[in-house]
Amino acid sequence: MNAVLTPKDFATSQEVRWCPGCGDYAILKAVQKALADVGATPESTAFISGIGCASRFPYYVNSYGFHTIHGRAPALATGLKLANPDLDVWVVTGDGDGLSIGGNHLLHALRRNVDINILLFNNEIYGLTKGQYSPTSRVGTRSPSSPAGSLDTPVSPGQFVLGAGGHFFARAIDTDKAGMSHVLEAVHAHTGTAFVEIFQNCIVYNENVFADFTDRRNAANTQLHLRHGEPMLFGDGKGIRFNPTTYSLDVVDADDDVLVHDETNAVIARLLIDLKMPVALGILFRQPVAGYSARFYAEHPTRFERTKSVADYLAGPNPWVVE
Amino acid sequence: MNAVLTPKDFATSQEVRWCPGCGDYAILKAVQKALADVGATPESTAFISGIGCASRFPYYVNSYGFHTIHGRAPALATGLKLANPDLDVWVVTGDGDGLSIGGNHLLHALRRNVDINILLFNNEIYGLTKGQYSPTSRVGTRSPSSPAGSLDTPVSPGQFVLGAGGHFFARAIDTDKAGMSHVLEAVHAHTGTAFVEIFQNCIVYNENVFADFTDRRNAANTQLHLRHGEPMLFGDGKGIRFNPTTYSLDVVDADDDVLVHDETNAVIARLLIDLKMPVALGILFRQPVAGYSARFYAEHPTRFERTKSVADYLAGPNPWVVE
Amino acid sequence: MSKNKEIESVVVRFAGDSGDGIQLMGSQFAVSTALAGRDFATFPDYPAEIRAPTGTLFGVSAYQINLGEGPITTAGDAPDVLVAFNPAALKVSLPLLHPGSLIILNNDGFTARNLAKAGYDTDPRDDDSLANFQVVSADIGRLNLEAVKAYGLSKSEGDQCKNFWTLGLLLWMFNRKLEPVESVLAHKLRNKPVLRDADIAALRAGHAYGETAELSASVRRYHLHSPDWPPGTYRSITGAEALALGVAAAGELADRKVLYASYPITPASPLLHHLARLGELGVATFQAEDEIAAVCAAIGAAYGGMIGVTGSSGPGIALKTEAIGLAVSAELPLVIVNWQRGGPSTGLPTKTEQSDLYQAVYGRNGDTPLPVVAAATTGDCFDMAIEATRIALRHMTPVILLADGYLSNAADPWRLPEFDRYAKITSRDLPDADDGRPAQVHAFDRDPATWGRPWITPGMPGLMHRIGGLEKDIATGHISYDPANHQAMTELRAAKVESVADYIPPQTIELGPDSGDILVLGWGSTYGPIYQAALRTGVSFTQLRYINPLPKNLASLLARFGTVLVPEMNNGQLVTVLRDRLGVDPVSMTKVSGQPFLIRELVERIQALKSEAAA
Amino acid sequence: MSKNKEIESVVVRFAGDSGDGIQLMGSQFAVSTALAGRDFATFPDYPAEIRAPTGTLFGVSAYQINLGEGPITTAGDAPDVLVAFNPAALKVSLPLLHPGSLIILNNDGFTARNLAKAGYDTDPRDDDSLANFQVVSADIGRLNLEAVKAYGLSKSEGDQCKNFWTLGLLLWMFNRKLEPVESVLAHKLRNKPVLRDADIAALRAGHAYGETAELSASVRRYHLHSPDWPPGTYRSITGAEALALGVAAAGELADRKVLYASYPITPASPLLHHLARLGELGVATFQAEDEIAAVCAAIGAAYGGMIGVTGSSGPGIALKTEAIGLAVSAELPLVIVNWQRGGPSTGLPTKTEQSDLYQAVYGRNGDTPLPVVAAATTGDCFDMAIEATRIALRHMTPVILLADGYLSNAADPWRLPEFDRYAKITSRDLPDADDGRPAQVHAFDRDPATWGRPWITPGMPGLMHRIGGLEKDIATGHISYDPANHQAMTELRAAKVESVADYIPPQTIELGPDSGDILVLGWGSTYGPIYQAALRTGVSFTQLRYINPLPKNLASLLARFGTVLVPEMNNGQLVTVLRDRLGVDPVSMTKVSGQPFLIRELVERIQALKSEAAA
Ligand SMILES: Cc1ncc(C[n+]2csc(CCOP(=O)(O)OP(=O)(O)O)c2C)c(N)n1
Ligand SMILES: Cc1ncc(C[n+]2csc(CCOP(=O)(O)OP(=O)(O)O)c2C)c(N)n1
Ligand code: SF4
Ligand code: SF4
Ligand SMILES: [Mg+2]
Ligand SMILES: [Mg+2]
Repeated sequence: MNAVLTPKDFATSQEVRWCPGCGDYAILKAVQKALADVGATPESTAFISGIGCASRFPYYVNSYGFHTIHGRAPALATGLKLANPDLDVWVVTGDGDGLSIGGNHLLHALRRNVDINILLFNNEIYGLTKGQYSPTSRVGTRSPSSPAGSLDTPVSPGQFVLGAGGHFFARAIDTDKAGMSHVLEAVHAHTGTAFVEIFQNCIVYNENVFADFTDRRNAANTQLHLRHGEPMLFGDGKGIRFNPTTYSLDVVDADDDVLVHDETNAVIARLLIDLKMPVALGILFRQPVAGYSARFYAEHPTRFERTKSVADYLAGPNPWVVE
Repeated sequence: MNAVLTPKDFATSQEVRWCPGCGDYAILKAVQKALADVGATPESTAFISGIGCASRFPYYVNSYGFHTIHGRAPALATGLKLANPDLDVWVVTGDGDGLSIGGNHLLHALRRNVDINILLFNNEIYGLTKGQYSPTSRVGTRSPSSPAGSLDTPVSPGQFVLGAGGHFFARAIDTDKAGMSHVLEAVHAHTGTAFVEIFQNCIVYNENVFADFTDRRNAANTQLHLRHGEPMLFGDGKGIRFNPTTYSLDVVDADDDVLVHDETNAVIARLLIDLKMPVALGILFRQPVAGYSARFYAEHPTRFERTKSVADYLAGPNPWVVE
Repeated sequence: MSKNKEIESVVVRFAGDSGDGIQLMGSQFAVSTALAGRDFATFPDYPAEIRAPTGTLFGVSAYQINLGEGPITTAGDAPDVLVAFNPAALKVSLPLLHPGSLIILNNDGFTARNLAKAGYDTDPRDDDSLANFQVVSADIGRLNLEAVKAYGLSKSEGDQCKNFWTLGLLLWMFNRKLEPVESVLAHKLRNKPVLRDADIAALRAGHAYGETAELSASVRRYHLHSPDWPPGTYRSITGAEALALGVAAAGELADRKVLYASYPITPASPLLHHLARLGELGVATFQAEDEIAAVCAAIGAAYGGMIGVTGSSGPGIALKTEAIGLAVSAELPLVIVNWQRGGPSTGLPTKTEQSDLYQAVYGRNGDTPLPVVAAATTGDCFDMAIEATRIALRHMTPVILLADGYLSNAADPWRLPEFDRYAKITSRDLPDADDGRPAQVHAFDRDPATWGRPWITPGMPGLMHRIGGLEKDIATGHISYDPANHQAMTELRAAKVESVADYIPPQTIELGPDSGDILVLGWGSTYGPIYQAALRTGVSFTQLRYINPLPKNLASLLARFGTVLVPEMNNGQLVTVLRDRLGVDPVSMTKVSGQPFLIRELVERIQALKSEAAA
Repeated sequence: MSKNKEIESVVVRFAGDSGDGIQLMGSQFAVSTALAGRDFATFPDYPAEIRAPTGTLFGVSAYQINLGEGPITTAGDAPDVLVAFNPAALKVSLPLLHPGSLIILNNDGFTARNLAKAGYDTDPRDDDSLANFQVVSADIGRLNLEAVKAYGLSKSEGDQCKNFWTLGLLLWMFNRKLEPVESVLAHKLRNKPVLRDADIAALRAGHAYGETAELSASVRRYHLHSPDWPPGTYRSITGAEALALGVAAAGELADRKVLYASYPITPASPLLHHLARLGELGVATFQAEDEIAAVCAAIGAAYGGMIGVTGSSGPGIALKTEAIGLAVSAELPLVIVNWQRGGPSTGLPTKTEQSDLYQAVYGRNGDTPLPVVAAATTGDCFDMAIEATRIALRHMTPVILLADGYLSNAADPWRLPEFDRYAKITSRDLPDADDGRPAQVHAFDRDPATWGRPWITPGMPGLMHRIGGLEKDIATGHISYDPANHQAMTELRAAKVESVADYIPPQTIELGPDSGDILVLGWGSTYGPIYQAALRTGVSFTQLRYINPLPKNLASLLARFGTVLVPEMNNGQLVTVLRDRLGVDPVSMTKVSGQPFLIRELVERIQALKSEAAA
């Protein structure tokens, strides 16, 4: 823990290779700032990524970094975390890397609750391969591989995470500095798998796909910033209420009894995930429980310390001696 | 449609190779009966499986059958269904085949809503490989690969299915004839992906793991059989009620206002999935919407009929002629 | 002017930032060249980044085209004309040029910032570093903006037109009409009229700039003869386009629908993109969640009676190998296209290589042989797609078709084939369901000549049967653990692949005498440079299209030469196959730089062998 | 009695239903044999089904053991004594026997139903189908139930004891003490006292049955000499047990913890099961969601400084190949164990084969070479696990260790190695973080002798760097698309694997003269039968443990023989490697039946070669 580090200390000499104007730049800045703010150190931090524009991330952070193969970062990060539970292990992935080819590893990292921080840059497109639709692309997305519009119903990252048994789901917008740092600090503090969906603007292949709620000019009415224990208010005098007859969330006037955000409530979290307008941001769901890599050692009698030598084991149960 | 077929018409000459007393036998009988009951025909039915004891299933059904590779049945079935949307395509998988190695394909079959029927035989163990714990095994399961008890939090098939955007989730007990046929007929009638979790008893490696609620002697108090539009009653005079302050389901006396099962309600469905005692059985969630393979053709201008010849395409936009 | 004596041709290279529209300009120049009836070959060479930061060396995007009388089979070793939009583009391209070449520079790109980014301390236009070249530097940026200012575009929008301004200048140099390009533009941008008009204005301005004598003094204009091509209709085509049409053609020849199931990956994605537009030809595409799902969906489609095709590049093919083994075991037809790229691992995604041959021939668990074929040219991608499908259906086996990143992107003129002359594609006749034999036996009643089994598909009455990846009885098709049966099935699978050799054409000599001192044996996309090198050195040349099994006459053909040289864009993988299968030991020439062979490199090596032979 | 002249040994085969406890009985007999100080080799041969339906032919589970004076290196070709619990067991085993062998039958298994299931029209005990054999049929079922009735077990529970009744009888035949087996039982069943006492009662009853003269007339008892083994402590060990200890030993020798990440698959699972119990030796195990996750977790662990090991069989290894390529590119140490089984695809999961050699040596995309080693015997699994790890750490590369289903399950006596004599396992020294060079350069500062880079792991101050699967600059380790650099890196990766040859032992002759007419060259688990065949035919024999790279002296060694015979349990895969690497063309002998070679088969082939040589 080294409080004097600044965001600059987490920058590398490498030239950043994203398209000019890509949302990834803002995310990079926010992460570097958060690392400094939480007092992380480069040597005890590792960024593991798959393949994609998002996955270029590790090259630009002064820490240990591994740009692995497509979709496998959570599995590799699990092994790294088991090898060295003291590391801060961050996984950076994209909507294709994480939810298309990598879905199975995300599922199992989440249900095991491995102590890693997963940042999914969701731009609803395959950027690096030049713009095909992705598993989060909306129905009807026209792309080189879906010239007539895509058929597939997109997967909801939030519903997927909770369905997989995840204990932490948060959301932030690439360029929203405050929202990003609020979420990233919570991620760093969380035990177990923390998962963040970051709405990231791909200006080349999917420009402004999130503009309806990310546009600053109308943010107050389109964004619901959640804070645990605080009422769900947004816009001028609007709020969210649970409707027990329809089992859904209604937008109501602030004075009607508005829901107070309880981030441990999975029922409400799932309704918030599906809320179309306003879009729920911040920590939608959080239930800290002991993580897998911690338990892996804690629950093992010798914590895998070498307390005996192979020499003691060679003979087995029934040896015999020949003179 | 051929109403005169009997369960026997769906049996093959192949010697069934499961362990004596395995729950799979009962499931096989129930499926053969259901096929006859719904008027399926062997030639227009295909069973696709992965690898595992459960996945031996296709050899024993007189229909088209493909025993593929571990975890990949949903992907292969998707291709088959696209090739011939008129087929009844059934996927038979296990908790390991489907939720361990095959999790990603299940996820995407479900979110695409491919018109296939997925039967997951959940015995909470890897049977064919001699009894290692599986992704549905409870924490602390002792097995050859977890002699001190497994650490991993199990995945909940139901939560996974809904989290993946599935539109149909049902449950049945291998030996419960009535429950099985009720569910299987609904599965056959459903458009889109129908997913059934079948509690299957592996007498060799995980005997009686479900006994606490499958035991007939106490079934009335341990099983909640759901019927759309009917109140959630079980045992003698007990029922289920939604508690809007805790957002959970309470067991109450039948006379207190008991929930009426609405199979289209995802909020309640998720609470029912987590209900420990009684265990919710039958169709927990159903929302019929047009399936992927149907839309694949319906939404394509030529339905992929060959309306032109390659000869018409050879020249491209800018041909030139050499005399 | 090209230094090469035999051929009247010119090599032009466009280079700039990824954002400068280099690839578009290049391909438009190729279209114009095609419509002018000149032979040509192109080589798009772009960075892995989508839009690498402007002005950087690694961000340079280039498009090279070799045009003239022909036969032209490569994009050329050394540019005669270089168009460089900024210092980085100049710096990266300079080593390729030979003295005397013409360099056209965009002055407005030579800002202090860009010079610094390219690592130039002094402006190369001012020092003598360009002394050996003929340099024309124009204020392309400024002139272009003037040309388009009428259209009220933003500065950056207007700037986007400068590739057309430059194209106009080039078209003037090559005495080209503007109409064809203009009509292409008019169609492409029909929904963006303002941009269309601006681009056309820029194009005309660039052309006028040349015309109005300001250049004609310094720059010579090229009067290229048109090649004496066999009569026919021609088009410009990339390997990806040709392979897409070939897949559709295979479907038509087999009278079956096609499912192309794939997961995007460089450089395989263009095939998916092209096929996604061929629905009218009975081709459906499915973008799967990963490569494993893609190959499995293709197998499922094949099981259902469609022609199942999947495609990827090395890393994706690696993921497919388990499922490919299933298709071998289940005896189902399947075509797997591998657009090879630089390896290992993620390697060099946008660079070309031939290093997946081991994977194709040997890369599976178990004794799991399958046929492997390779496309030699962009046009050949059409025919080899048909051939691969023909083999898959005839023998009921997966077939791997090897192509590569070069073929995927490069464009060449292509004489349209007489499609009506292509033979239909068939598989073993279906059995009579009522002949009393069990369906399981029907399903595995193989043709002893091809070992292909009847392609019985779900939905057919009376023929219900079960298949899978466990070993099965050679006669009944039921699961069998019998040792002798496993031996027999292993031999059957080997015999099936060997039987393909009975149906493929014998290996023929492409160039040169059919016996002698030196034969150059290539495979895949090295056809172009080897052809030229052989032409210039007078040695014999043959290109392998069928790699497993090898053509039956290959051994005797090789035996007629003193030395066999095998150039490959890998570390010697075909040589392994030849040693293994034929017991020969050819001379290996390898290049693993992510770049195609230069004609020069091959000529030098062949000359060296010649002198050895002479000595 | 064994027909073989050289060796005083007896082959016993137990056969019955999967539910009869055959494997347990066999392994207990092996333990007793071991404790009696006799040499032996075993071969468990069980069906793919967990508990196949009783009485069926495919459901027969068998356990064969060859015991005696030794050297015994196989479970024997033909049983001298067969114990058959039912008609199916008899029918399946009969073809293996030679005339005069002793057959012990359980009358109670010969019900009409079982006879029918086995396809016997008449009871073989009544017709003359067993005429050539010495048959002892006892009411084992009934006698056993009497013996255990005191313990109030259910009929089916009581029946479960009959394998111990039979074991008792066998122990009597071989003059064995009961105590050792009883104490094993006492320990195994300490929590099930009733069952324990019942089993022991059955054991004693079977022994008494032999004793009480009812048999001694008809059955000869075996007095086997004990082998003259080198002094030392011995144990019975399977390949899976030995490999597990080897992995733990490698960790201890490298002074690092080990993570074994795997996904269950036959026949690899036993390694996972054994390692899961070695936590005290610094070994952790991780059961991943699939093989891809397993290899990636192992790579992650290696990246983190643990010894990363993963294991599977062919289909699972296929799924791992993409990630293995990443480890090659990232230059990380990794050990991949492949327990080969019958292929292709799911193939014959419980049968043994060597058909994944192509996959190991050539089965990756890109030019992606890696070292491949193979274990020859059960005990050798211990040493080769250490060797594989040693190579992985020294050269910073993934290493594939080939074993197979036979080795995984078979048990042999093993002389405990002097572990304190084993050399420590090391990797390149770590750099000084403060020597001014950038960490990225430190990370790729390779040892020119081994091309191993320093194993810098996250957590080390001042050495932060980035790695990945894209091609990297040979000096700085940064991403590089430079053509010349890719060429250099490709050559470096090849040179690294070649450099392994500088550290491995030269190939030596196991048996026979070190030059002559015939050399038999084997690899992997064929050691046992080849050893015997060579012994009996007097030809020379050598077994390859290092397959890629090959030992430097192999070429010259092979050159000293007129003919080299290469027997393999595949379709000739090592022969391909030898042709490729050495340009030699040995005689290939293949067997792909899922069964190990019989000594007889090898002897016949060698004799044939000899007469050819003589002729
Ligand atoms: C095994 C494999 N399959 C496919 C690819 C090609 N590929 C690279 S990145 C990518 C998808 C990128 O999309 P996403 O994860 O959303 O990242 P983005 O580029 O949008 O940030 C694909 C398909 C690959 N590199 N490896
Ligand atoms: C690629 C691959 N990995 C692993 C295996 C080994 N394997 C076969 S079945 C199985 C798991 C079976 O468990 P489950 O799906 O629950 O089926 P069950 O046997 O319990 O019915 C495994 C790990 C395999 N056959 N192929
Ligand atoms: S393609 Fe899109 S996601 Fe990728 S770098 Fe460019 S803008 Fe960013
Ligand atoms: S192992 Fe279990 S699941 Fe498999 S067949 Fe036997 S009882 Fe059924
Ligand atoms: Mg994306
Ligand atoms: Mg299971």
